Amino acid sequence: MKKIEAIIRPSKLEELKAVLNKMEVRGMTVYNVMGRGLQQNVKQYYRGQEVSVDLFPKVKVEVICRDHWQERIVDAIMETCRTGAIGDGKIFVYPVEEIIRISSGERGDAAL
Amino acid sequence: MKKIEAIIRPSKLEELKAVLNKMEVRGMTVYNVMGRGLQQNVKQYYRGQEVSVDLFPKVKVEVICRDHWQERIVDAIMETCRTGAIGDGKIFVYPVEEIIRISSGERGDAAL
Amino acid sequence: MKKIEAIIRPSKLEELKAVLNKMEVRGMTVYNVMGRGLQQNVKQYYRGQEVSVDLFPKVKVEVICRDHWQERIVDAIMETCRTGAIGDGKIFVYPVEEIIRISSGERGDAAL
Amino acid sequence: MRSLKLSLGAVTLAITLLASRPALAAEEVSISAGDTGFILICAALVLLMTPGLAMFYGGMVRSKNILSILMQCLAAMALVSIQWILLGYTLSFGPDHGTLIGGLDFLGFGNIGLEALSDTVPIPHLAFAGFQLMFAIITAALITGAFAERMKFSVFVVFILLWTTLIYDPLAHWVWGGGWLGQLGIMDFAGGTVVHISSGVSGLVAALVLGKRLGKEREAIRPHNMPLTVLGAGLLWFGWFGFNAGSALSANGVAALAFLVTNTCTAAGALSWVAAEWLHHGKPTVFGAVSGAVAGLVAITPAAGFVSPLSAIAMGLVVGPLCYLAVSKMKEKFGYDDALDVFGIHGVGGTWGALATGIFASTAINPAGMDGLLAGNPGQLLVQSIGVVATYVFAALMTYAVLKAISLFTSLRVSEEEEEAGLDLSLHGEDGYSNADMSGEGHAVAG
Amino acid sequence: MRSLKLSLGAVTLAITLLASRPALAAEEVSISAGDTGFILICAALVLLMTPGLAMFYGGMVRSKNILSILMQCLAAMALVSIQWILLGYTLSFGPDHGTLIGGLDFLGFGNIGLEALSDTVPIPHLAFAGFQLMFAIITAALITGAFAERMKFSVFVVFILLWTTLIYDPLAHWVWGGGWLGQLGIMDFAGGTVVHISSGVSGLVAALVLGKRLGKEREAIRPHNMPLTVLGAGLLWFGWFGFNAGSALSANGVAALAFLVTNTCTAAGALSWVAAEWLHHGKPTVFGAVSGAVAGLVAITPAAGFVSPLSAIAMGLVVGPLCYLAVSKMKEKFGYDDALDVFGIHGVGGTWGALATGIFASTAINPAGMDGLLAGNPGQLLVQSIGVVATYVFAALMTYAVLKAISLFTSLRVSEEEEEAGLDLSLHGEDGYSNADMSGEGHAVAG
Amino acid sequence: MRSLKLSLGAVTLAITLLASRPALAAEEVSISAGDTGFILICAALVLLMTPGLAMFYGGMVRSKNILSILMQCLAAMALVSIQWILLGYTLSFGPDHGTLIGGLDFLGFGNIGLEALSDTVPIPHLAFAGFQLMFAIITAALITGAFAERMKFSVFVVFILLWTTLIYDPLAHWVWGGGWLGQLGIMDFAGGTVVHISSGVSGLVAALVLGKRLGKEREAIRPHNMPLTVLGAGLLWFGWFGFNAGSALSANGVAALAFLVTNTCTAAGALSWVAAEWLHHGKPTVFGAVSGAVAGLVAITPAAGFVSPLSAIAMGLVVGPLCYLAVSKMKEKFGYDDALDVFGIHGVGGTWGALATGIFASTAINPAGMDGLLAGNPGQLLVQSIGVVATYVFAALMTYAVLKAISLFTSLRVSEEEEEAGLDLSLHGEDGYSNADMSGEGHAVAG
Ligand SMILES: Nc1ncnc2c1ncn2[C@@H]1O[C@H](COP(=O)(O)OP(=O)(O)O)[C@@H](O)[C@H]1O
Ligand SMILES: Nc1ncnc2c1ncn2[C@@H]1O[C@H](COP(=O)(O)OP(=O)(O)O)[C@@H](O)[C@H]1O
Ligand SMILES: Nc1ncnc2c1ncn2[C@@H]1O[C@H](COP(=O)(O)OP(=O)(O)O)[C@@H](O)[C@H]1O
Repeated sequence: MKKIEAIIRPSKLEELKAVLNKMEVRGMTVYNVMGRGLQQNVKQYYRGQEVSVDLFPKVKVEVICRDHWQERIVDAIMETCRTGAIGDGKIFVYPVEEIIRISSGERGDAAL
Repeated sequence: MKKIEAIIRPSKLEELKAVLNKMEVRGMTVYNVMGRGLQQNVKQYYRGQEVSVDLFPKVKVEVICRDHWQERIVDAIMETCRTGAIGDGKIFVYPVEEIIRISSGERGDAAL
Repeated sequence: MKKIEAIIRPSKLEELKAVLNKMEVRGMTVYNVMGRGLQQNVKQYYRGQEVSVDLFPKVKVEVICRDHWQERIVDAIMETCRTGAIGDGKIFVYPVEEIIRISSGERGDAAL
Repeated sequence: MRSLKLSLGAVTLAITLLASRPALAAEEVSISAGDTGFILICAALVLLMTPGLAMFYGGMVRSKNILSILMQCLAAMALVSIQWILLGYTLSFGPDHGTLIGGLDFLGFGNIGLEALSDTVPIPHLAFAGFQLMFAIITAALITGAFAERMKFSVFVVFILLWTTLIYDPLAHWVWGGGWLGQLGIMDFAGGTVVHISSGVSGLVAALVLGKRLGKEREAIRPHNMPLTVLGAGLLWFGWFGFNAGSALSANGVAALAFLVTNTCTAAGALSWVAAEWLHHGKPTVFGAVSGAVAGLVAITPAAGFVSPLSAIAMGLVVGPLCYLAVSKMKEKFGYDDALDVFGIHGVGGTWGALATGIFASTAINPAGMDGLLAGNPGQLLVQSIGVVATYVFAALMTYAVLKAISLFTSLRVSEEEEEAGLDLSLHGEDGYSNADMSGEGHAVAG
Repeated sequence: MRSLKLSLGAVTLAITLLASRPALAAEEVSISAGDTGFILICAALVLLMTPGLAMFYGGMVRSKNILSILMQCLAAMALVSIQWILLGYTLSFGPDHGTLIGGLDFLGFGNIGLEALSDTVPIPHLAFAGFQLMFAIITAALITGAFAERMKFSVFVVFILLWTTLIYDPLAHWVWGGGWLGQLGIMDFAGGTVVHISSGVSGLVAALVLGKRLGKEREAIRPHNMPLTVLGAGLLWFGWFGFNAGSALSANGVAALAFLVTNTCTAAGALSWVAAEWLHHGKPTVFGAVSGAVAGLVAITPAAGFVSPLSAIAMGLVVGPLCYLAVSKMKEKFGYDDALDVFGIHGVGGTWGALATGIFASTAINPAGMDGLLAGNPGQLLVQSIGVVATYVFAALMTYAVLKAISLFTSLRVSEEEEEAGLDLSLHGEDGYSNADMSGEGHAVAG
Repeated sequence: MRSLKLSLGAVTLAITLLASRPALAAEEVSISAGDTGFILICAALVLLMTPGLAMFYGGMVRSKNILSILMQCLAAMALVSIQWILLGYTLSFGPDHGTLIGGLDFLGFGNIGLEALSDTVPIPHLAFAGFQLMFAIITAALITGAFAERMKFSVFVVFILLWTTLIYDPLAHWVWGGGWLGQLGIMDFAGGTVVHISSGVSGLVAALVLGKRLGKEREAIRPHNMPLTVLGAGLLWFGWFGFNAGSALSANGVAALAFLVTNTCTAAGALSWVAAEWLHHGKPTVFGAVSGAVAGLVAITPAAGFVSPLSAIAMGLVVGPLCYLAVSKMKEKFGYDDALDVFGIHGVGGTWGALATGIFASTAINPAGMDGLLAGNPGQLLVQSIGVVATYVFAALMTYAVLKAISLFTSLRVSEEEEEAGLDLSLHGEDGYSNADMSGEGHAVAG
């Protein structure tokens, strides 16, 4: 099993949820995070004092899935969240060793 | 070493902390997240307009532990957080390559 | 590629960002979390009723990097965030299987 | 000339007289400390309504847009305060020209001093002018809810100055300043037409002209901070006592009546809205309670000095379900994006209030007022209807014209990127809430 | 008939007379603009106390229950406002029947008009009735803190209507409306027994009947938003000037005294509470400061028109540690879950205030009042004690009876699942704060 | 003796007389209900300014320090309230001793009762004393912004008591209590020197003595909750009407003038600040709008009863950019850490206001005032300048002395660890906002 972690623009979350829904990928965990990649710093002014902001609000969506679903989900994310501009975000994939559903005790694929 | 990630009902956090405490598992990191699995959408109404909510507030508890503690901790979580109803949550286990305690520079098991 | 996860004192974030900046490590994701390790419980009083607080606000900084950058970044974190007292935090390292930049579709090292 | 019998008719007359004589003539009328203190405090209460509205509205938008709403309310306070002194007051309350607009005798607050307005209204002219200013401010601020989360701030500044000058000031003159609606005998105690219908209708037009918010189709946008909205509603309820009771212009029995029925209709509006939604979708909501309360406040505004407490209950029981239908069904049916329901609550509620005044008014409760339909005077309902229609037509056309005129020079809306990022960041370069740990401490930049 | 010498005795008499003569008889008494304006503004201030209380309480609960608290406060405002007009006022202030309850002469606010209440209280009867209404609202709202986070909303609606009618209205009559406690000579300037003891005791009984919150044993539940609580305390402090000074029913020296001692006792209460906890557990807390301030406000309420500033300091220095002990030690000892300490602060503080009035009252400061113990009149302390005991017994028994009666039809508490999920979601289907990024934008559902 | 011609000169005289005769002498003067009600409500409004300020300031600090700011404001309310009764009022307004300080006739509020202050100010002496108390409170609270986020709370308690006694009380006496500045003829309607310059300068000195916040060099510290700051600004704007209009001590034409120009200058200040920053760095900010509004409120304070609405616009147009420069450029240049810009806004804005009063005052608008420079009386500007300089010198030296004295006993600042962890946790053992899910429910600890 894999964990797919997509760090995206907050405004893309609803669309992504809708797309994953259609693929019958329901399970997901969502985090509010702050991040930066290549995105440029932004200047803010508080009572005239310049503040350079270098962390931007992002949403992280985590989906744990079977290995062979990985590419399908990555593709869906790419299609939905890509505007082509810097700041679109990143996808990271990690190995998962075990999954357990607390309510039933099922493990592995059955728990997904 | 393993990372055990339990996504649970927020109301179970205190109990879980107490149980882990008794097992002398003190180290943990806790996140506020939103998530969904099999849980059904819920309808809300704002000035009469229907909104379908499909992400629910959850708490994620992360415990990094030695390999042989994995099952004990998973069992403790299962016992504490299980009500048997959908929405109880999930446990994921991941491999961890390295651990370092910042204050002392200790690495590996010694850092736990 | 590796994921370096540093759970640090919130007050150290700015310094750490500055140090990583100098190393030209820009990419990072930051989380607000609550955690505990060896840190002692703290007593609070609300209208005279004692409450024992055992989770403390921490900041988690995640940096995904090439394998050979791992030690350099870990060292930078150690140097910046270490005061020598309990509560300085921990660093965890995980394997990463895949990275994709959403805006360009680049994968692997090129996506960093 | 029936309007002269109205509570506010006295004002109309007093000012007209003042303006046609040297201002000093009224000097000998001694100021009533009781009335003056009351009106000044009421004016302060009405001023507080706009920060209250800012909180009420602010809690309803998404957190990325809260500052843009607060900024528009603050701008309304600042801009209209200055406009009123330079031009607004004299257009509204200067000596009448053809029953359409006030003359320029009070330009720059000239000829307005410490002396009494008239012997029937023994408060300083400055107190009256200041009290009326607060109405102009809140009316302008009310509109902002309709086009929330998408208008350029620079456009807003121009819009609100034009709107106040070209729409509010004439309307205030028509009804209260000696204009044709007042002369026709319209009863508008504290601003059902002037304040609520005008802002509601103008908001609707603006919402239509600007179009929907991005993603509105796909997502139902939820309030981000309901306690803030409740706080705002509380401040509105509080300030509205100044609005309505103060409109008696004297600390007398009519003020007490206005005070009491204001509270009553508000309570009934809250109850009836909540009852309606409880029956309809099964849950009583806080958002419904405060929405119904505001609808009740709106409805009673034109009627406050003229109806009995029991009539106020009746008015409130109607306005809750009515506005609930407007915001839940009518809005959906016609598909406009009146973001915070300015039309649904102020337009619809104000219309009901203006008509209901013509239904429930009774000289049995306030002998200085007039009778409505139920007291055997159907003519009054006709007069009220004329007032409503005139306000709809005038506010709609003029707002449309103002926005179209501005759009000749610039687009009214922010860009899609700006809207997506949130107006707080795009327009004002600020965050409403900063996370102290993660983002509260940006880098200082050497000056 | 000693009560007639009291400031509020005049009211008692005035109303009794009014009711027994045709209402028009008082018409010739000319209204005092100064007094009327003052009372109307004071009434507005007292109204604001309930939203203030909503914030004060709201900040103390867990975030999943904040809306349920706000909703109960809003419901108290709406329900009691209507109940008062239909029935409450006449039960409280209608012509006395057997010193126990008011007659029905003012049913539906009939016979209440713009004319003066009496020649000693030259404000419109409507102003007096509206002012008193605000007291009924805040008293009902105060109770909600005791059973916070667990009562069904539908039960609350029924409870609060019954409570107001069966407990508040008679009590108000007993003390202020010509009833037996007033006739006995009890001094209760602005509601120590009627408002604070009654709500505190009723809250305690309700907390006992409903039982503890889930998990209360295991977890100490902490306030989720202290700034909101401080804001609420600020609004309460502000509004309380209307409550206490307004109770003079005239803008006179007694009002000024009430104003000043209110502020003084509040300050002393805040200081003494903070001092007590600082000594006790080592840290001065914000929660302590606002709690002590409210305790001070409660304590001075019955005494406001009768004691000197120095006595107010003494009263405040006692009430802080007293209430601190009540909420930290007594509550723990007896193990009841008075969630937001309604009994600990309003019950205990109100009891101290009622007794202290009998200790510190002095005709040297207010010649229209009476002397207390320290001025050589121990009898007054006895009268005050009778009032306290009567209020405890009546409020406790009646509240118990009301809740038991309701529980014949339905359970009073929400289910465990609902409580765990939070009342906001379970009862009202809303979230207090929505996270704009993650959950602020749910799916729109096609209508 | 020119000060006797001033509006507040009457007060000076009245009190002086009262104190030298038996207090009962004034008893026969009948109280004006209109004026008394007005002043009491104004006093309540001024009281509300301090919670308003707490919100205004609280939103600006980092979330880990919000409670420390709220606590200092609450402490100012509580401590000064008691100090005023025991000692402060008599030092300020007791019979003059050598034009420097008031005598002790009113110690413990002795000889202050329900009777009228004088026949020219027919309000209860208690009402006047209570009204003035609110000024002492807010002034003390204002200073806290300068040393926010780093002072020990125990030090603050001692500091604020000494500051009020040794700095505020004498200054109030000099200007309003019959002291030398009043006798010199300084015009300070509501506290430009006494309140704003004194707090601004004292804040600056305290900020310098305490040193910068940790990390200030590296990080630009951002406000954590802008809506809270806007709410606070709204409450300040509202309360300031009581501050300025109430300073007429009567509900008359001067009060109306003060009311109107207060609103006007505030609006102009908001607009001009926003315009300045919009031109300077390209974005109009909410933080700028509220900062400019407060700067406008500060500037008009000394002038409120003396200048025309158009002059108020001029004053506001200057104060916005002026204060903007002070907080953005001057502060950076000199490198002090006046955390929330007490000097930049109250010091600089108050200085401008005091001087501008000497420029714009006109007997054409208020015949009871005096003329300023533009009306041909340059002498007044000189008098104003003397007042400004005297206040700067006195406040700076005394504040420095007080802090140095305290630092003989203990360090003024918290430790580095405490500062890093946040003052809320370190000093008060509380969290401003608790996360209900993660940390809102700590373990209960068996008692
Ligand atoms: N090396 C990295 N390590 C951790 N998180 C990263 C890294 N690079 C990017 N991110 C996360 O992904 C988010 C999106 O980055 P973005 O700036 O859009 O990427 P890019 O610059 O590659 O287009 C960032 O805000 C950050 O949260
Ligand atoms: N496939 C998944 N990927 C990521 N997170 C998941 C996944 N499935 C479940 N979760 C997380 O676990 C939480 C609990 O899921 P829940 O609905 O209780 O699981 P189940 O439906 O299996 O009982 C979800 O809210 C979500 O945060
Ligand atoms: N075993 C663990 N599992 C998960 N998170 C941990 C663990 N140990 C520590 N942490 C995280 O690291 C943070 C820092 O821990 P800290 O108390 O400073 O560590 P130490 O006690 O080793 O000095 C904790 O607050 C927690 O968030």
